[in-house]
Parts: sequence; C-alpha cells; structure tokens
Amino acid sequence: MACTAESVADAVRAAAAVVASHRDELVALDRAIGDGDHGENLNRGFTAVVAALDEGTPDTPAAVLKLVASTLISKVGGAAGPLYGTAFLRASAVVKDAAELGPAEVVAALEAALGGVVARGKAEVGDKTMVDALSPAVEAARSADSVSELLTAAAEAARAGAESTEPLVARKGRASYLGERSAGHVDPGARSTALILGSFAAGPVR
Amino acid sequence: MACTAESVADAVRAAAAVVASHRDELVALDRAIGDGDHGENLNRGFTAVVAALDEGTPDTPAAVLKLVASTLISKVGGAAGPLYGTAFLRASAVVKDAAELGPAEVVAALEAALGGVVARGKAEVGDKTMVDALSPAVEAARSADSVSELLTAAAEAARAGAESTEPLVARKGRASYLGERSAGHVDPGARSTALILGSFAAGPVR
Amino acid sequence: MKKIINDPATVVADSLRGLELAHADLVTVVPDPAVVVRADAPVQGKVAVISGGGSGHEPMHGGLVGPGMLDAACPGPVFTSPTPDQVQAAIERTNGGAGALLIVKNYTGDVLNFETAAELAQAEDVEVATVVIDDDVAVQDSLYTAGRRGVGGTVLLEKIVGAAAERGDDLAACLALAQRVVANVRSMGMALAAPTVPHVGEPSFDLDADEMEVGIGIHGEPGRARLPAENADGIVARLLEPVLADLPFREGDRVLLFTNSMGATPLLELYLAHGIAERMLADRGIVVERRLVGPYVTSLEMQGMSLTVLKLDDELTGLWDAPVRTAALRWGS
Amino acid sequence: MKKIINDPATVVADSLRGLELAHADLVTVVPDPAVVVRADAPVQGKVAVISGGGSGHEPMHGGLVGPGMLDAACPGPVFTSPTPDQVQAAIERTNGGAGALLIVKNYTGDVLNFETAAELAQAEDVEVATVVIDDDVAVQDSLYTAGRRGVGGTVLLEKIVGAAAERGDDLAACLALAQRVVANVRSMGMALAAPTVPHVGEPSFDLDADEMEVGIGIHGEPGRARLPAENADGIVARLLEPVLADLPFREGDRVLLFTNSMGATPLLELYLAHGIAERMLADRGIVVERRLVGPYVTSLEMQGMSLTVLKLDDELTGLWDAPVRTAALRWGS
Ligand SMILES: Nc1ncnc2c1ncn2[C@@H]1O[C@H](COP(=O)(O)OP(=O)(O)O)[C@@H](O)[C@H]1O
Ligand SMILES: Nc1ncnc2c1ncn2[C@@H]1O[C@H](COP(=O)(O)OP(=O)(O)O)[C@@H](O)[C@H]1O
Ligand SMILES: [Mg+2]
Ligand SMILES: [Mg+2]
Ligand SMILES: [Mg+2]
Ligand SMILES: [Mg+2]
Repeated sequence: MACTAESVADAVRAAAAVVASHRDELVALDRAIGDGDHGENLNRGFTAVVAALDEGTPDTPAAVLKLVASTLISKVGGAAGPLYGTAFLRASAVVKDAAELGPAEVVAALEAALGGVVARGKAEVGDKTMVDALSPAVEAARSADSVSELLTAAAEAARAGAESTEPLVARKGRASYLGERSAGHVDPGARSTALILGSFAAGPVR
Repeated sequence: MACTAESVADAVRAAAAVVASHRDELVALDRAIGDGDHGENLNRGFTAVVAALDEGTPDTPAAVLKLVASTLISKVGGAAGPLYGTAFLRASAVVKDAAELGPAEVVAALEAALGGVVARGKAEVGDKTMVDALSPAVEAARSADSVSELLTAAAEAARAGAESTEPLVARKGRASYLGERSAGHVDPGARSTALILGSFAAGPVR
Repeated sequence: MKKIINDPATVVADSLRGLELAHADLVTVVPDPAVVVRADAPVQGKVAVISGGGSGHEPMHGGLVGPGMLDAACPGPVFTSPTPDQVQAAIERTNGGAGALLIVKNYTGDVLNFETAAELAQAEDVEVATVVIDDDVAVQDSLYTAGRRGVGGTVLLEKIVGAAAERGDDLAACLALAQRVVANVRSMGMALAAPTVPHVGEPSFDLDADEMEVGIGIHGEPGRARLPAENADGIVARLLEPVLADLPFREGDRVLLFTNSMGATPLLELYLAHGIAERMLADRGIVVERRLVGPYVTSLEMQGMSLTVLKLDDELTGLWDAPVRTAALRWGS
Repeated sequence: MKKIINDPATVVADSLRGLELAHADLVTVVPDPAVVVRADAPVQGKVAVISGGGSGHEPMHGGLVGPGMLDAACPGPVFTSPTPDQVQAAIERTNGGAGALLIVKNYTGDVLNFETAAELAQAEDVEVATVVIDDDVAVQDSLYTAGRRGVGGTVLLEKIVGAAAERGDDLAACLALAQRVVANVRSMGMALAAPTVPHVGEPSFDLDADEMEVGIGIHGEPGRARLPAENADGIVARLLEPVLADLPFREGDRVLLFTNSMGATPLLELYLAHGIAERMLADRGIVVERRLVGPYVTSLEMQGMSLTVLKLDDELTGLWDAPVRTAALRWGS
C-alpha cells in the first residue's frame, strides 16, 4: 500500500470534512477557555485548502503538504494558523521529493510537524495545547509497521492526549489568561489535532 | 370650612405623597406609550415642592400655588413640567390675594389651570392627554356647593376621564408617535392628574 | 440593571463632572442649573448657538460644544427635556450681544420648556430666535401627532449653524440658514435592542431575539412597527427609502450621508451599513459629497442605527467643512 | 443574534468597503489580502508604522490610519489575528525606504503571524522592527501564561510612535520610543455583558444580571474573576488600583488617563467613570496631564470599560499633542 500525492490529498480532504462537521464543537470548546474562533478559523482554512486542491493535485506528497501549509498560513490566522501551517511546512520539507511515502517517511513527517509546532509555540506537553495531542501521537506512530497501522496508533494516542488536557491549567495561548479557570475544559487545538489525525487514520489513505 | 394657605400647602403635600407612591405605576404607563419618565419627573418635581414648602409656607393660597408652579417648572422638565407648572401658575393668578378660597375661587382656579394647560399644549378632549382628566374635573366641580364636595366630584370625574383615555389613539405628546399602537393604554398624564385631584379630595383640605 | 453608575438620581451631574475634567480646554460645566458652556464664552459680537435636551444621547449635545459649533448645551435628566432655568442660564452665560439661537428638537417637552425660556429672555431684552428641528420621517406630520421628532439631523444642523455663527452671521441669517437645513434634512432609525434608563431599571421596550423595531425615536419610545429582524441590506433599505421619498431626494442631488449608531451597534456593523447606503444612493444617481459615520445621536445602550440625508449646496458644504473643535467633532485648524 | 450584517463570513470585507467610502480622503482599502493603507502611502523616507489584529475592536486599527498615526492596518477576521500575507502586503504598500515598525498586541496568534511576515520581509531586505505591547495587568506575566495581553495602551502607543515617525525619526528611534511607551503604560478592563461574535452567534460568555467580569480581554475571553456587580466607584477602584500598583505610578507622576468604552457602555457612563478616576488619581497626587475618553479599543458590543494610564514626560506629551488626522483621532492642523 502506497501513500502517493493523491492519497495525501484525499487524507487532507478527509481532514477538511471532519473539521467542517466539528466546527461548532471546536467553537464551543474555544468559547469556554478562549475566544470562540478555533472551529471557524480551521474551517475557513481547510475550506480554502480543498478549493486549492480542486485546482489540481500537486505532483508529490511534499508538494501537497506545502500547498496545505501555505494555504493554512494565509487563511487561518490566530494561533492555529501559523502552528498548523508550520507543521505541514516542516512535514513537507522532510519528505523531500519522494513519490510515495512509507512508514518511515510518515513518522518523519509527524516528527517534523511536532518539531515545527514546538519551535513556533514553545509549548511543552502539559501546557494544555495541541502539543498534548501531537506529541503522544508521534510517539505511538514510531512503533507501528504499516502506514495505516501507524496512523491508527497516532490517532488513538492523539485522542487520549486531547482528553488528557481537560483537567490541566493552560500555560500557553489564550486559555492561559484564565489561570485556574482554564481547568475542566478540553483544549480546542488538542481536540482539532486529534480530529485531523483521526480522519487520516479513518480516511482513504492507502 | 376655609381653604387657607396652610390647607392648600397640605393638599400639595398630599399630592406629593400620592405621586411618590404611584411613581412606578406612572413610569410603567409612560413606558408603554411614551418614554417611561413621567413618574420620575413628577416625583422629582413634587419632592422639590415639599422641600420648598418645608422652608416655610407662603402667606396666601396664591403664593403657595405660585411656589408650586415655579418649582415644578424648574424641576420637572419634559412635557409635564411646563404643563403642570402653567396650570398652577394660572390658578395662582386667578385667586389673587384672597386669604381663603371658597368654592367659587376653587372652581375658578381649576378653570384657569385647564385654560393654562390648553393654552400651552393645544390639546382637546379626546387627544389622550391630561386634558381628558382635567376637563371633566372642571365640569364636575362647577355643580358642587362646598370645597370638599367640589373636590370629590372633580376627583371622581378625573378618575373616569383618565380611564376613558385607554382606548384612545393619542394625538398629542410623545404617545402620538405610536399612532394606532397607542390605543389600549391609559395616558400617564391623565392618570397623574386624576391621582393629584384624588389626593386633594381625600386629603386634609378643610 | 447593567450600568457603570453610582446613583440613578445623580447620574447626569456625575457624568458632567467627568466631561468637564476630560475637556477643560473646550467646556465649562455650570452645575446648577446644569449647563455645558464653551470655555471662552461669551464670545463678543457672535450669535450664541444653544441647544439641549434630555441626557442619554451623548455626545449630543455636551460633546458638541466648542468653537465652530455650540456655545452651550442644556442637559436634562436622562431622556427628559431640560427646564427653562437651564436654558435661561445658558443664554446669560453665552450672550455676546448678538442674541441667541435656540436649537430645539421637536418634542412637546423640549418645545414647551425652551419656549418658556425664550419668553423670559425676551422679557429681559435679549434677542432670541428658535428653530425647531423635526427630521424624523417615521412620524406622520399631521394634525394627529405632535409632529415629527428631531433626531439625527440635529447634529448636522448644529454643525452648520455653528459655523455660520462663528463666521459672524447675524441672528436673522443664522435662523434663516437653520430653517434651510431643517427643510433639507430627513432621518429614520431602527433598533435591535432597547436602552435601559437608569431610573427605570429595565429596558424601555422588549424585543424578541428575531425582532426589530423600525421607526424608533431616541428616547426608548417604541417605534411605529415591530418586524422580523432583517439583514443589513434589508435594514438599510427600510430606513433609506422613506427618507429619500420624503423630501424627495432626486437624481443629481448632492448630499451628506450620516450613518449613526444608536449606541451599542459596533463600528464594524455601522461602516458595513454605511457602505450599503452609499451604494444605494449611487444607484439612484444621488451624489454623496460628505459623510459622517459614528455614534453621535445615541440612545444610551440602544442597539440600532439611523440614517440621515441632508441635501447640500455650496454654502452648506462649505459650512460643514469649516473648522470645528468639540469633544466629538473636530477638524480644520 | 442581533446584528446589522449580511453574512458572518463576509462581515469584515463588507465593513471595510464602508470604511473606505466614508474616509476616502484618509485611507485606501486593499481588499485581498485585506489591508487599510494611508491614502498617500508610501511616504518616502518615513518609517512605516503598521499594526493590525482581529477585527471587532474598531476604531482600532483601521480608524487610526492616517497622517500622524498608522500607515497601515491589517484587519483579521473578527477577534482573529491577521495572516502573514496581509502584513506583507501592508509593508509593501507603505515602505518608503525607511523600514517598517510593526506594532503587535501580545497574543500568541498575533505574535506568530506578524513574526512570520517580518521574517519574509527581512528576507527581501526590508528593514523591519517589531514592538510587542502587553499592558494588561489583569494577566500575570510569568512562565505560566502567554504573557500579558495588549489592550488599551495600543492606541496611545500608535499615536505617539506615529507622531515620531511623522516628524522623521528613524526606525531605531521609533523602536526605542515604542519600547519606552510599552514600559510606561498599564491597563485593566471589565465587562457587564459579553460581545457576540458574528460567526458564533451567541454571547462569548454568560453573565447574570448581578454579575460582572473583571480582568477581561478584548476578544470576549472571560476574565480572571466573576464578581457581584458594583457601583461606578467600586468598578473604577477595582481597575485603577492594580494599574497604579503595577508600574508603580507614584505621587507627582504626570500621566495620560485613557477611559475606554468596550463598545456598548454609553458615553454618559464613561464620562462618569472618567471623573471618578481623575479624582482617585488626584487623591494620590498623580497629575492627569492629558486624557482620552471614548470607545477606541472596543470588543464589538461588549458592555464595560477599561482604564489605561501612561506615564508622561515632555517628549511623550509633545508627541501626543502632535497633529493627527485619522477617522477616529483628529487634532492639530
Ligand atoms: N504556544 C502554543 N503552542 C502550541 N499550541 C498553541 C499555542 N498557543 C495556542 N495554541 C493552540 O492554539 C489553539 C487556539 O487556536 P485558535 O483558537 O485558532 O487561535 P487563537 O487563540 O488565536 O484564537 C489552542 O487551543 C492551542 O491548542
Ligand atoms: N400637548 C399636550 N397637551 C396636554 N398634555 C400633554 C401634551 N403633551 C403631553 N401631555 C401630557 O404629558 C404626559 C407626558 O408627560 P412626561 O412623560 O412627563 O413628559 P415627556 O412626554 O416629555 O416625557 C402625557 O401623558 C400627556 O398627558
Ligand atoms: Mg481562538
Ligand atoms: Mg415621558
Ligand atoms: Mg421624557
Ligand atoms: Mg482568535
């Protein structure tokens, strides 16, 4: 089973669909401890990504990831825009011009994505951010043999990681302004990361 | 039974008390078809009147009425201020320097008050204003023999007159902006006129 | 009640103290009877332009006192016209020998109280003229109403007449000009949510989540019609069409378009509505030559807007452009 | 949802069209990527002063573009920071050869997006400097937060740095001045009622009739504490005391006091609160030398206020007084 430019594009479309259908949930999560725009921001960005892909799928997985990155950077705004944008940009850079991605490349891409988010946002695990979902996902991905197993493991770890943010007091991003009042709510960015990785696992990636 | 400066002052104090205890009702009536300030306006004015009387009762009924007039004019504002103020001013002028008022003087005072309101406000009976209470009150007062009978008759006529405003469409004042929507509510100024005349009749006027 | 106040009974006096502290270079506040006076009043030889009305419409009128606009403003209690002694005090403080022009919004209370003051001033040989502004097309002007209300057009009138007085026009000229402005200005407003008067403590009217009130006044009076809430295109058309039809404004007319917030409507929405109104006017060949956008004739925290259109000519445009220095309007040198 | 809009998705673009029509003499609006640019940009040889942020805070920043203040503003979606390409476009349009100073409010999203743009501009050899404003004392500045937010102080910073750029200060001087302003300005805000973001459709937080939220931000973020609503004296003290204690401001200090409405609070209440704040400062021997009162850093129709205090010296006072010509702030020639 090969992970081609087409299948990466399909995975991204699946992510866009999942973001759209969870837009209101993400808005509600962000309303509780942020400013209520996370679902709207991501949905605006992924809608633009789909429109860009509709113009023609780029040739390589790296080119698809780069298109996603630049579209998210120029359409999402907020904290999530540069963070997700950097994640896709670093993932794109690391897979170079490979025509198909195997498990090793996908793990490398996930690692690079995490590295990008941390480089930009300086958050650590436990700060109640998307890092709390992405970091365990990368960890889990490393121990799988196929792309689909790896994505399933990553998605499951991200889901658990997102849930683990609920009791935490935020130390990064807008939720940190609330101090103790931020505890008791799932972090919207961690949730969106889990949703997106979930869509990659469930989706048509072959 | 004589109507002296003291008893006119007492009647005015009784009016002040009745305005204070009906402030919220008058506000509610004015909120329905006006701007919700009639009770507050009159209460502010009559509170100042009582304060002025507390500094010493003027010598004659006319002087008491004049003090009431000037205080209302400078404290009430809105439509009610100049209208009630003019009413008391004209009443004061017509009773001249009489030391005591008999039935004839009281009727003349009421007639002058009505004349003043009409001169300033140009309203006719049926326009849904205080004239709808004051005009029948003057009419009723004419056919009584004593001051207290006369005031009782006037108060009863004013009460009925105020009630009669409920179905009317306003043609003067702020309520007229509502057109047909003004029907179905008692006019606040008619109601306050009825209340004040009622307090004169019930009060300690000897 | 959600208010930043200490006591409903002293809210106007308390606010005037803050106004004076904030703008001591422009105004002096006389506390009793309450008057906001231009800091350099009286200006000798200049017609004094005086207005006033209930409070709660800020920046009108206190924020419009200063060179090029009002000489004095008489603030009544919230939504209640001032009393004659306030107007008298304003005339005394600002009369520079050339008389006073009273700008009165057409409400029974305002008209009666200013009328009383004018009579008293004339009795003391001060020349006083009165102009009554009644620009609100929501009200039928007929035998069956108190006549049209004065609303948004008041600010335009005060600016233009203020400029004429500043350049030295005499009282008769100021009055004639004022009447010309009144004859050429029309307005209409709407609300999405009512204001709350401090001494009442609850909203002046109740609107459901999907309702709007069209043809409202600026005192929390309900409007002429309660309708299902519409989008911005619908709202702007509903205000603009009766305004244009009334004068009427015609193709080729040059106008000033004033898009006013009733208080709580954000500038984001107000500019959006303004853009729609400009395009509707352009579609009819009406030339928007000047504009004013912002919360100038407010009704406390009422959510909503009004549109005012004034037909311009070279003189009116020139007077609009003339320098003004007040808390709320400021341009030129 | 009670809004004068057509479509939540296009509300910012629709509003910008109205802004441009209303103020064509001052600004040009570039629709995509959205930027509000000074009408006469680029001004050769002048440092370009650029800011931006989420929309919904109007008049900040689009209403502050013009001579003596901003060269460009980058409006993001409502309450969402703009994207790097907007900032890049702003730099391109306004760069007069003397580089650009980016004024960024301290929010993770704003910082990251402006940072990306600055990197891209520097890669193209445009000199860019960034100042991050973080004046909100409601937030603990510590390892455990994203740092203090930028709020009311932003307008004062933009005015003062704008004046310095206008008089010809170079980029390094503008940056140093900006950092001096940031070091000397502190703010805090409160809300009585939350704003409603168009694409959310319900209030950003729920407050009971007798509650207030203290230490709120300007994006409908809940504050640090929900308390029983207090009167104006209590509210002003609750905002002013932490502001004064933080710098700290001391007896004899000369300050600018900025009393800001969050949107729906009427001017009547705002001036009232301003008067109280002035007296509290006077009681401590702090000299209020300049003041600004009004809705300048808003949060849509949020009801509430903020207080900002800036320590002045002769240079800052002079730059504050320097001429400015924008939609929202205008004085001098
Ligand atoms: N410094 C950071 N590092 C990693 N993730 C962050 C950081 N700051 C914020 N986030 C993530 O961004 C999410 C919020 O995104 P969004 O609501 O779109 O942006 P904004 O906070 O600007 O409104 C948070 O839930 C969090 O997961
Ligand atoms: N032209 C008029 N003639 C007689 N009474 C009038 C006239 N206009 C208004 N009123 C009376 O004044 C009352 C309203 O008084 P008030 O609420 O105090 O003043 P405002 O309408 O200025 O708020 C009305 O209910 C009506 O009875
Ligand atoms: Mg957010
Ligand atoms: Mg009334
Ligand atoms: Mg009234
Ligand atoms: Mg945001």
